[in-house]
Amino acid sequence: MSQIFNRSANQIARFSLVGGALAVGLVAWLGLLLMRSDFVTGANANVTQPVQFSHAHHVGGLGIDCRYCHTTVDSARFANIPPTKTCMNCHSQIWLTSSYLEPVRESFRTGQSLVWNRVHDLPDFVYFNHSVHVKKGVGCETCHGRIDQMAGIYQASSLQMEWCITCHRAPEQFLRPREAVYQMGYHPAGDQLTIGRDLVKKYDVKSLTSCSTCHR
Amino acid sequence: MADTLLYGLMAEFTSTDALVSAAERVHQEGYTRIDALTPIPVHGLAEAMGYDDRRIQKMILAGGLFGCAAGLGLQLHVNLIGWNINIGGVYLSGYPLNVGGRPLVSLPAFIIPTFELTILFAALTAVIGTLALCGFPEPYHPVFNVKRFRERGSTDGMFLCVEAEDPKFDAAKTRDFLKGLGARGVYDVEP
Amino acid sequence: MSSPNPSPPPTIPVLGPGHNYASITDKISDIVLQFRAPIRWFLGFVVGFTLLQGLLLAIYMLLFKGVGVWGINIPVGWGFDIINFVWWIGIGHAGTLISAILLLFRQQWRTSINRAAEAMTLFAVACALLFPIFHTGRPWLAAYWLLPYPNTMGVWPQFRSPLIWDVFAVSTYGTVSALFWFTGLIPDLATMRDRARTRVGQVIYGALALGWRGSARHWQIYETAYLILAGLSTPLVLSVHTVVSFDFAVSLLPGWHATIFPPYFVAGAIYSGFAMVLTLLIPMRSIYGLQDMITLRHLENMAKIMLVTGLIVFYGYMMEAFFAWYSANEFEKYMIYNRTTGPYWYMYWTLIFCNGFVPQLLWFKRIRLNVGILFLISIIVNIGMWLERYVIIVTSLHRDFLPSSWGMYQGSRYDWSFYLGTMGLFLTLFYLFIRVLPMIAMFEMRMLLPGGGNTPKDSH
Amino acid sequence: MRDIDLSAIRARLAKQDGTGQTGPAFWRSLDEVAETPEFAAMLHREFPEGASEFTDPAGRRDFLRLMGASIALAGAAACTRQPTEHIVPYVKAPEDLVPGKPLFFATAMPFAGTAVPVLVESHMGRPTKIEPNPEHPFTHGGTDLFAQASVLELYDPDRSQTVMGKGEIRPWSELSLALTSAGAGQKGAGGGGLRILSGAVTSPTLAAQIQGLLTAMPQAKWIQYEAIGNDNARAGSKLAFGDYLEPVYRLDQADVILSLDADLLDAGAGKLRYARDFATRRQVVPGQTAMNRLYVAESSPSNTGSKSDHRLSLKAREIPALAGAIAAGLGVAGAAGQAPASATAFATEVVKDLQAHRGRALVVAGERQPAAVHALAHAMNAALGSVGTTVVYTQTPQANPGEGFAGLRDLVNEMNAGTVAVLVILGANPVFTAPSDLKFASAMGKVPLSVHLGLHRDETAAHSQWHVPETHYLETWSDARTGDGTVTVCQPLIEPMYECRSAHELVAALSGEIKTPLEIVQGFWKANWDGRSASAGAGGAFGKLTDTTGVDFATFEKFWRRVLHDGFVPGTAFAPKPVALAAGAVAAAPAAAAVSPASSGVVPNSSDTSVGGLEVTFHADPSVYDGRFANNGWLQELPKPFDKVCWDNVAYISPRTAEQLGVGERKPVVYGVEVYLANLTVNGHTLQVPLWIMPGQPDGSIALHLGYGRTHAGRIGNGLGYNANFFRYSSTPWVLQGASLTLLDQIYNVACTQGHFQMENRALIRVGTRTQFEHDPTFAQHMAHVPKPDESMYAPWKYEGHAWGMAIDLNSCNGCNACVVACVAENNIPVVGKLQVMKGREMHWLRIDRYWEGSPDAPSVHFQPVACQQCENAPCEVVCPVGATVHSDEGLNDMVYNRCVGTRYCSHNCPYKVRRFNFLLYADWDTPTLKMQRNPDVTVRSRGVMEKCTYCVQRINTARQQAKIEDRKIKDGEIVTACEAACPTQAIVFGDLNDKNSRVAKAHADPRSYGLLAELNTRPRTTYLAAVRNPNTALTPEPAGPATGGHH
Repeated sequence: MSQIFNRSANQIARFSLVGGALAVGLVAWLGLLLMRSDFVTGANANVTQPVQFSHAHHVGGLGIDCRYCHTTVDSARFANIPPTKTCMNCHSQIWLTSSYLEPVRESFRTGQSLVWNRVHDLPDFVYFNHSVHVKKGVGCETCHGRIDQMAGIYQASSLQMEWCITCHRAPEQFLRPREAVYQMGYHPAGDQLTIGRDLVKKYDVKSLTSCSTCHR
Repeated sequence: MADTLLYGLMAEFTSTDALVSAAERVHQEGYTRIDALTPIPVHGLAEAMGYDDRRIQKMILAGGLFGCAAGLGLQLHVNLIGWNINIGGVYLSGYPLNVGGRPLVSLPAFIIPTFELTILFAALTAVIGTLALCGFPEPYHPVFNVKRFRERGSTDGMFLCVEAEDPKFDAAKTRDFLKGLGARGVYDVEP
Repeated sequence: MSSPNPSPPPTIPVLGPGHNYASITDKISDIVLQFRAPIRWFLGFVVGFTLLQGLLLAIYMLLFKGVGVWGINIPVGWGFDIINFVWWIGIGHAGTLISAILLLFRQQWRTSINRAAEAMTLFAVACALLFPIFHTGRPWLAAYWLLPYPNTMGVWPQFRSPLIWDVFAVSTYGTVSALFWFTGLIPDLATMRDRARTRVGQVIYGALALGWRGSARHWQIYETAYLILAGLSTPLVLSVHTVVSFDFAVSLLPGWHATIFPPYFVAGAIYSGFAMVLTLLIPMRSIYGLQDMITLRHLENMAKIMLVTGLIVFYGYMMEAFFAWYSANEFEKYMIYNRTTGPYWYMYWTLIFCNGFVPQLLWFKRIRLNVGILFLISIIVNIGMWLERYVIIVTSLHRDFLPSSWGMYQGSRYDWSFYLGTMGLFLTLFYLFIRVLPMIAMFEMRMLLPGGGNTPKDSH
Repeated sequence: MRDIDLSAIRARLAKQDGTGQTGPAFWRSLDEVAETPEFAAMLHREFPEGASEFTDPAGRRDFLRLMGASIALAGAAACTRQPTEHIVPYVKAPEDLVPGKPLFFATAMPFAGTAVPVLVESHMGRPTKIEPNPEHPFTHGGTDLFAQASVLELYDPDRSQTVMGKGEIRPWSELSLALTSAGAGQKGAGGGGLRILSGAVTSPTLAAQIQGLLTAMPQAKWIQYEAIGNDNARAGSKLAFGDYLEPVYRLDQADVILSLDADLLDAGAGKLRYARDFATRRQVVPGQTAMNRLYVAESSPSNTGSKSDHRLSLKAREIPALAGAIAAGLGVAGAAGQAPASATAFATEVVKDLQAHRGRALVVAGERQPAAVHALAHAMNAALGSVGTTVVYTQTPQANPGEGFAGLRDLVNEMNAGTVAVLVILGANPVFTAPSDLKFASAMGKVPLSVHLGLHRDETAAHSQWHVPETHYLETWSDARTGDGTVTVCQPLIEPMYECRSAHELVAALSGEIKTPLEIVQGFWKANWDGRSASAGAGGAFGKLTDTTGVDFATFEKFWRRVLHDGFVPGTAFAPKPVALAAGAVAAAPAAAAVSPASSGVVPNSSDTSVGGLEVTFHADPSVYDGRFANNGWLQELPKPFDKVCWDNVAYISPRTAEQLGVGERKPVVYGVEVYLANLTVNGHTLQVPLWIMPGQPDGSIALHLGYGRTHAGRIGNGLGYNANFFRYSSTPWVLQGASLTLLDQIYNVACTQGHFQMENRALIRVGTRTQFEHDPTFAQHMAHVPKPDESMYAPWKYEGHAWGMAIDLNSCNGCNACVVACVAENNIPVVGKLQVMKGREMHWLRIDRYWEGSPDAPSVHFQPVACQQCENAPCEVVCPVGATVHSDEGLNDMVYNRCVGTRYCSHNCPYKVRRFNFLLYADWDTPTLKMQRNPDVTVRSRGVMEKCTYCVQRINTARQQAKIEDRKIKDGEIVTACEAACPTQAIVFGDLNDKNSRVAKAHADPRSYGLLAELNTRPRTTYLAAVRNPNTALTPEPAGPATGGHH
């Protein structure tokens, strides 16, 4: 053959052209999924803590109410992480010798705070207020998942804006009666939507989607 | 059919006019698998061989209309769809917002992106469509096997090619016939 | 403009005598295929490449320190960035106009200049595109937040903003220009493929030529598509600078908020575009001895177009002043008063000199046919058009509604190195272009020859 | 969200797979995996918290600073994870501290012989913001700019941190030992060699302590010196009444007020109360005619002058004559004087007007005037029967009142004589502030033992053997008196950040006691709270104290808690003293008035304005006062009310004087404003000063501002401006004669935020006269055509629920700048520095525009606070390509920093130019103490982001959330924006326009209400109430035309 290309060139050329176009589309779609994937959001990733505190044991097992430790969840923006004192209320009586708890006892002895790793970490420019959500009937479980089944703690939701917005736009899909807010494994007595709509009226829930609702 | 060693025969002519008349004759002769190859567009040449392809216009029109719809649709969607839409884990809602007290659907403002997308898609269709209709990319083609064509084909050579696939094709007869049309030379085209 | 009738006995031919298909093809393709670049080419390239380094430095400073390295402030938040953006976009327009509009008008004289002009368009748009990205405070975000895609915030671009219109208009313009340019190149690429001496050249040109072999059926499709592309480009090119002018016209700032901006900007764009074409081609034709292909006829016609568009622009200046007076609006009135007599008065009056008075010389045929003076005028017009944007942006911003917030502006050294840097980018690209691609459309030149199908009904 | 090289990431992950190792179980961000340099850079630059969290002890316990990373990740948050953060809970949580909720504590800022009662907002133990104390019986709320800025002073990284002895770091114990032994040593000599120098002290406790010391050592002396004190007023009251007395004015009672060079509304102990009372008498409603009238004759433009109905600019030395003339006109026995030619009409009309309002008229003299003029003023008030109605006389809030300059002069003489063995300086900085003729520094060299207590290691510290870091008032216990004498017990908000001591401790150490401030202060009140105390010191014996309702406090515990909670000790205001003019007081006056207070030089007659023979007057700097705030970035960057200059002090000369000097109009240039330098020469001393042409400055008079030219202020304050103390004489600290100016051919660039001062015939600030108002209350609304809502092509948006709005009363605003500093403090607004301000990049969300009206020689000046107007048809929003600024459901013009990409287009389309842009990384991410000051409810903006006023949306949200938790609606007045709270005149009102009974809705309905540039159909949510002046028609015939919009 004395011409520049041989027969196969045609197939190669056409395939590379079409294939290239398809590849670009595929990568774009993967990118969209990647942005929402757990390793970007950090969801469902176990967070190691100085003390391997088990919510499964304390909440699921012993049935301690959320508010026993997270005291300000219904009164302030911040749900509060309990001071060492709170742990010692019980653990000055029980599991006195457990090596697990040595960091706690040490903290109490030395007055040096325990240093926990943050699990639910919103960006600085997002201003979230626990108390209002609790007041309006958003269950702990709705965002934090089945804490009562978490031996090790992890973030149950993506915490991305689109995730927040889903509820802010349609609260009726998620609301529960105030008395059930701290309940784990809650099941609506009946159709969630009808119950939700009633609660929206009852609690005067505004679906706020203004930017300054969360960003200042 | 007759000679499988041959893709076809190629005759070279000296002027566009000669080429056009030759093409007409070949066409009238009943040849169907013929093609003329010129370094410049010669009007009436394709018609002379009975080719009249008008698909590209329609494709471009369709592309333009699609762009128009996509552009306007996107803007309306973004400014109106205030509820949750989630497709394959990707969130596709819009976000209606009060922007400077303007209405959600500010059509005058939306005209421009709509217009631009119309043009964009029409233009893309034009080019992609052309490639598709011409069967490009096609870097290999038997005609390039003809040395004379490689040398002059894109400079000043006027060629007429009759393919062996043509039912009326017969190596000897067709060669004589082409010679008879005043071809400057006739060459075998290897497959 | 010269008459639509294609073949009047032209005083000067659009193609020198004594040419045939082969000679045209040789002359143009040899510029690329014979590997001896003239020394003057190297000089030009070195200049461009050096300036390009300034651009890189400016971008580095910008990314690591912030837009504060520029001279901008409040109230003058846009300076060289947007001035240069508008200037470059404007320059781009001539290319599309020549290749598309003159094609529709069947102007033969476009043939020998459209390829270079389109290349110029592409490179000008490339330079222009730098600014919408880098003028922002956070380019790493602006780069894609300006595009509509389903992000995790669930928010979208704000389609009422002229800046978003810009994004759509300019990117469309860039894409379509590139497509148009490439389509026009295909037959010539085939020629290059067949004439390339080296294997590498053959393969590269061959791949780009997509296997073009001049089949009559392909020509048929090709020409229809090309003509429609031209038809699409024409409204597009007019829309682009209209949209750019909306950046200003849509706002409520005195000196920006004006209804004449679209036509006045489009005319200005073509005006500056043709000036730039002259600035590039006049040296080019002498470097490569193309006087017989880019003839005085071409230069004169371009000069005529500059004269016409220049007059429109000048009319625009006068209208701005008239509106200010006629509106009886104190803010508008002060705006024009401040432009003509304020701290930046010299900018305004230099602009009037460059764009108002100098082009009047083009009324005289002797000047239109004097290559030297023409070159000089084209430079002056380029400067004038840059000043026009400076006046519109800076002098309108620096004194607006509340005297308490008035300020002053002056470009910093990084403004300058960014600006000159884009010129470097432009030159570099252009000089590379003429080294690797035929700067004149060969197959269209062939058609200027008798027997090349050069008759009214198929000026193609 | 920054570009991420996905291919590189896949490569790395693939590599990990390839090597078989699983790699990190979780990785924080794509950047981390990609190992982009940006990521590394960001870790260091953008997340200082991440790294420095635990190296910063003060921050360890602070939840809030742990609540996130940096706005630099604005976009990234959606697709990039931040580095792991830590939560450090308490070991034992303190009671009533709710994480994430601020606490407020009442205290007071002691300041130059008075105190500003305040509430301090505290986030997790960090005082972050100063708020007024509305319950306070004297001020009723309102703060000044110094109080607002004092919180930054607390966190000033340049504060002195360790005890220094002879230039080396020493332990406190060593110093206290030295003090105790010195005290003991002095006891023998009866304290003959002991001298205590302090600023004006109002603290009863400290006074009692020092008194105790003095009774123990009769020969010891205590000198109180304020560079900007009120010696002349003191001397005047002594002249008039034979005793040091404090006049307390009742401006709410006064119909006609004459100010003789007194900046009544913006200076002195009573300014907050006076400004408030004055404003209440300017509230005009149709039909109501109880509007007061203010005459001002002053030697340089002042905020008080800006509110006057008739302003006369006179040289300081001409005012005594005017005073004499008026007094004579009022029939004050023995008063005489010939008013200057330019002032005769003024004098006669003022006399008429004052007499027409006997008992409701008031004459006030300013500190710059000699004692005789003060005496005259007292005499005039007496003659007008105003004593007891518009003015009462009480004892001075300052303990042991004296005359500071005289005292200081004696002290220096003693020091030079070598009779001073121990000099203890409590918080004062005499080496810088003392008049230059005293040469205080060299005198200090002759003192064997000198101890300096101060916030900074300032000029005085540099010249004393010992220096002790002083506790900031937010760090320690103390007490202080406001202008009317009411005592506030000051409580600490935070542990001392460094090895600091308070004056109480130092004095205690002198008398050999080692006590904590709490023991000392509480001890004093234990002894005094129920009047049982015999040892009622110079702090003034307090009778039996009862609470505001007159009920006894059962126990000291109850008293103490109540007092700390309320922020004042009820019933401690001074009772008015009956006064009688001393014989001969006034007889002496005209003589004193006739003799101008010139120290030297031939004084030409008052019409002489040759470049020689000029008058020099000294003034407190509006921003840095006497220099004590020189290292406060907020105050340095604060544009001064009249020249709008920051980071500098300039010398005012009148336009006519400028012409004679041949000084051209100062012109705005790219870098700030170009002014001429000139050599100012007085008595052979020469100094270079930048000349500033100040309309309303008397011809032939130069106004210099103190407080600049610091050399030991700190990184911010050093080397700015010129030091006016250079010219000051302890004999004539306020006015000098015989100065001469020689123009230099040198240009100096000044940072000035408002280079242009004409209104260009635009109806921006709208002013009318009282007659115009009564003729047409809506005059302001006719000054521009405002399109009706239904003239728009689009249907206007409906705002159900709340619709936030604001109204600013230009009649009340006197341009005091308190609101500007409050805004800076509340919203984490960065300081950008002189160069950036010169480039036009200041960041203030709220600015006060200043325009002149009338002829440059006798202009009137107008102030207009301008922040984001929250337009309903916001032009800025429409042009933002990413929707970073959009409207909220309640009509706020939201600014979403994390969405902003920084095109700056919004700023261009904002006719008010209230948007500010972070051209560079202005926010300080590194200095730990500055981070402690930040308001955790407001995002700290990063580079490349636009920002602006949001009506303090963080406060709106907090209130809304609280209301929701309590299942109620938001009450009117529950949300108070930072500027509104700080304003002493209640000029700013914020609230819900949909609530027809709200104050703001009423204000918008006021006939004076107009929207700035509303003719552009922006429909601003902020409206202005036009100013109404009350001129005396005999002096200014009514303008025939409509009210002015600042025309001419």
